[in-house]
Amino acid sequence: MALLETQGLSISFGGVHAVQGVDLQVEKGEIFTIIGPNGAGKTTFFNLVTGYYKANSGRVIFKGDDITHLAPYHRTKKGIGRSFQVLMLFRDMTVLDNAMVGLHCRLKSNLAGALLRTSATVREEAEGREKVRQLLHFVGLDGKEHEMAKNLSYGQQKRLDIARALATDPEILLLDEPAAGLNTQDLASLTDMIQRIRDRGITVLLIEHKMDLVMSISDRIMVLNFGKKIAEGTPDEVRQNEAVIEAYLGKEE
Amino acid sequence: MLELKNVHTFYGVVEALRGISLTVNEGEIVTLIGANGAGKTTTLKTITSSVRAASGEIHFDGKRIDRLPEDEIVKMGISLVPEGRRVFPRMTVLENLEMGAYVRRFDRAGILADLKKMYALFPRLEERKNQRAETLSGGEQQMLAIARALMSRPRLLMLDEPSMGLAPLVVKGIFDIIKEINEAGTTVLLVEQNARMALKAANRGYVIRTGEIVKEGDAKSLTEDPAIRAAYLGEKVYGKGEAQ
Amino acid sequence: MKNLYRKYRTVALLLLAYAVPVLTRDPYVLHLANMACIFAILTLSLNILTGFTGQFSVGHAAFYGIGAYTSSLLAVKAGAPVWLGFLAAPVVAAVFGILLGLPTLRLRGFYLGVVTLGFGEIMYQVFVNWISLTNGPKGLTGVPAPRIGSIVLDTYGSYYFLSITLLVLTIVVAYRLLYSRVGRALLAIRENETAAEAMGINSTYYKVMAFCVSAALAGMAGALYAHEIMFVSPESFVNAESVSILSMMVVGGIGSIPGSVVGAITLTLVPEYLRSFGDLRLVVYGLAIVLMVIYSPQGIGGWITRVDQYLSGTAIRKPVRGGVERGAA
Amino acid sequence: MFVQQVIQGLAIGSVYGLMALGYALMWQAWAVLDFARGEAAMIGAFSILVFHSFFKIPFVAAFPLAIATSAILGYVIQWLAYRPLIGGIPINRLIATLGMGILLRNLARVIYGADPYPFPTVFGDKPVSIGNVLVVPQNVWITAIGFALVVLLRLFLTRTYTGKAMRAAAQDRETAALMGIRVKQSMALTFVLATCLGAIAGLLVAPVYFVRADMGLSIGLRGFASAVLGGLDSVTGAMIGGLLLGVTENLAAGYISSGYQAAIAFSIMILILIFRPQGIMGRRL
Repeated sequence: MALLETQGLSISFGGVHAVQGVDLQVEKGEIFTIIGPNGAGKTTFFNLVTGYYKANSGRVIFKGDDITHLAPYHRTKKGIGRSFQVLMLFRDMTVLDNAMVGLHCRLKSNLAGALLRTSATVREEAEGREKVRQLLHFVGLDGKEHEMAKNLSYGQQKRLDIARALATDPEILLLDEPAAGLNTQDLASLTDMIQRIRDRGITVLLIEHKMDLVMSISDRIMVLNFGKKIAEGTPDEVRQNEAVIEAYLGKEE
Repeated sequence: MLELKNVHTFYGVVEALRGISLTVNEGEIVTLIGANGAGKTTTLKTITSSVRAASGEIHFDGKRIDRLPEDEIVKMGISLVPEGRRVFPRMTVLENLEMGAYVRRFDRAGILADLKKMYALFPRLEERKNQRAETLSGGEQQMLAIARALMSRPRLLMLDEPSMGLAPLVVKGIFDIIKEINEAGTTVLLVEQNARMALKAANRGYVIRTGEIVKEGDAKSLTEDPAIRAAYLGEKVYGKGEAQ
Repeated sequence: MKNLYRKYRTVALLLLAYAVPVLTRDPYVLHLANMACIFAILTLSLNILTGFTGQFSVGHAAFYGIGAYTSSLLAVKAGAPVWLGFLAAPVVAAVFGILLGLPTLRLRGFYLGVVTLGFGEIMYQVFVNWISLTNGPKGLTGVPAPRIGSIVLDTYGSYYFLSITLLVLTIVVAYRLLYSRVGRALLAIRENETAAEAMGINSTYYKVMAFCVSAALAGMAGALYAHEIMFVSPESFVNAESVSILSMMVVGGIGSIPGSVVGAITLTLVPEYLRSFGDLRLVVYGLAIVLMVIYSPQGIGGWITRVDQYLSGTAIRKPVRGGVERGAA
Repeated sequence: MFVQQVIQGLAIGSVYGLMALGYALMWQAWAVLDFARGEAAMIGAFSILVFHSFFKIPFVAAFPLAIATSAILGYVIQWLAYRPLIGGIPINRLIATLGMGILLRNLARVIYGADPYPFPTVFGDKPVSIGNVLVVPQNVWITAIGFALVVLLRLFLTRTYTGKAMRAAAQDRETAALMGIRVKQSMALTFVLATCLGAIAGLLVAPVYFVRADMGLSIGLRGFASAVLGGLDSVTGAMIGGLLLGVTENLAAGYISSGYQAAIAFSIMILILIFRPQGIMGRRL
């Protein structure tokens, strides 16, 4: 059984078919990448999987459960984590708190616990902070815990975005163009980080434009164009696919 | 005609441009290619003064323009077709075109003549001139955005990713129009992610990566450059960990 | 020195706050001190909703009024003990808070603001027109003073101890809320609701909760007010009063707890002492607000944070700052 | 009775509509909910009071003078308090408008005092019976002027380059600048226009109600409610929202209770918003 599956997923905006009948199966433990020209529907597809858009038709199945109609926060609880193409950090909160928010759905303390400062709450907070510190270390943000998110460099903000998503303890992590705007050095560490994330047992679903990155780390690739899947396969298969060359990679005449 | 000398631009803490220098000569089609987030759009925005350069100089027709307000730049004859088309959604096609001619709004006769020209170039726009722009298809919106930019009678037309989100056939149509416009005497600076299409249309090209120009040359030599073929044309066989 | 400051700043402030009735016996000043406490509670309650959670409320005086009327009516018409009123006021206000919070399911930003504005206006009209219950514009007289054992808190000085205690309680609630899982969720919603949802936060739930907590505190302030003045009338709960609370929050600093308190005290006291200037003082007041957002958008809270950082020689653990989500515009 | 209530409602409703137009313009161009909008009506009403009642200038001449005064004040206000906040976070703009409202209201109180001033009727307040319906001429005038202004505004926004540039700048500031439109100027002009509309609303109601320093509060609140009701992004919607609120208020006062007039109107508004969050003529976001 595939970890994440979509069946005939479709959505249109004002007559434009942004995503059209996309079938996808992501297996546990792989790095699966979606490529395609700008505007091909990749981010829209992500938003369908994470619940930000409601599909016109089709289903999203995660761990065998139909989650097509679940709210985004509910999907996160079930184990779908995501990063954003345009950074959506909590800019006026500290790095530590950004990551702590990621931990939200794995903690239990409620309003009463917070106001009364029960020992359970205090313990949970301490454990949570420890866990988050480890994650910040994992993405290489040690020593930045008390910085405001907005004061980080762009590359660091991107890493915090990933750390925050990891804090939700996902089984599958959706990364939307994590490499965009990164310099060479950050790019190298990102490539490494994605592989280390997979090594933690987390499945990775990636949208990316940087072809060298995509080709080097993906197990499988799906190519979208005009909201439709035009190809799927290993990097080598995709690279030689006529339709892909025509639509995306470009063809020599 | 247009010259950027060591231009640096910041977005907050991010240094988006790290010393860009490039030239566009009269009558050319020059393309600026690069990946997402490399600084292509910022370069254009810096030229139009939407974003101020932190340092460096920009000259147009020998005049320094990097301290001019945006409307002066348009009046000097530089026009930008923004990324994502950005037509005014709740204005009609005709009104969009009129906005393109805003800086010469008192030249009624000239505008009427230009409208005729645009309708000749893009017959679809005439059919839909009284429709709201948001009801147009993506390709039609791109045509409208180009026509709108031409309405200011620019001598330099800059286009930011005109192929974005459009079907290959439509893209081909757009590129044919760009060549046509160029042959009619307008200089073109074309920013593209679709490197192959762009290099095919252009005379010369620049490759931008993380805010720096990493390569320049005539279109043919760039097309044949193995590193570019690997990075932007997706041809080389990639080994693991070869990410640059 | 710095260690000394860090260790004793809270204690010193508390001592000073409780010493006010010892330092002065002027009933007018003590009445103002009570009012300052009441407005500080109101400002904090609004800050929890707007400053922490990013939800507009332009009708906060309605909760204040609901609290005041609940507790007064219980005492005057039902003859219930005063303390029951103090308990019922926040509960009733909280129920209205939840009701008003529910539209956040569908409404954002200013559209929500309109609903709160309309709510404020509706409640005012209810206070004015439900004469059989509220006595209408003439107001309810004879609201009794609370008593503790045999001590009746019927002087401004003795009542002040109740006011300051409830204010301290509110401050503790605000801090504990803020530095908790719940508080982080609220801040995350303010900063970016889309991203908050991606972190598994049920934003509707937390927004309604913020409305509930905020309304409850405002309701409590209402009860505190009613038993201090011993009289309630609709004029104390007009929309202009909501605007004053909003102004106190802004001058104090949106999202800042000490700022809320100082902002409320400042804007309660300063206009009083400028009474001789007549309406001109309110012109200055308006101008001050405009200048504040243009030149010092972080408000007094921003200054306090800086002074505190300087005195204690630390970076503040978690300055809470910023505004309502961008989408609100 | 019903027809009369409706006619009266249409008159006050078109005043609300004019206020609502101001809110809609400000919303579109400045992305702000302008709490000082009602003060434009106050400025208009006091201007006409000064020119007409104090300086004894005939109404026809005092009318344009009052509008010109309001326009100038509007420009100064936006330059002082609004323009510095264009790039900032929205709540700061909102607060600035709150502060400006307090400032203007109390400035008027300092200058004119808190007492209401009567204003002579200009359009005639003796009811004329048409068939079996009694019609007050000034209500007809107010409605007619309200409608005429909406038509004029629409023409301005759709037929002139300046108007179209204002719409373009409101829809997409960045791209408008690419067209060579001076966006800040265009925004200032929108502000002035909104202020003039508010001022006209104020001087239209001056003969009906008293002129007082805090008149902006209630008229502003209702104008705002109308704008939201109609949909903040539609000129026609704003007017329809105003008329709807005016008529509802009058019917509620006539048939249910005059005391709950506003409460009923606002309840309806809240209900409409909950079921149609984008307003009657508004578009889904």
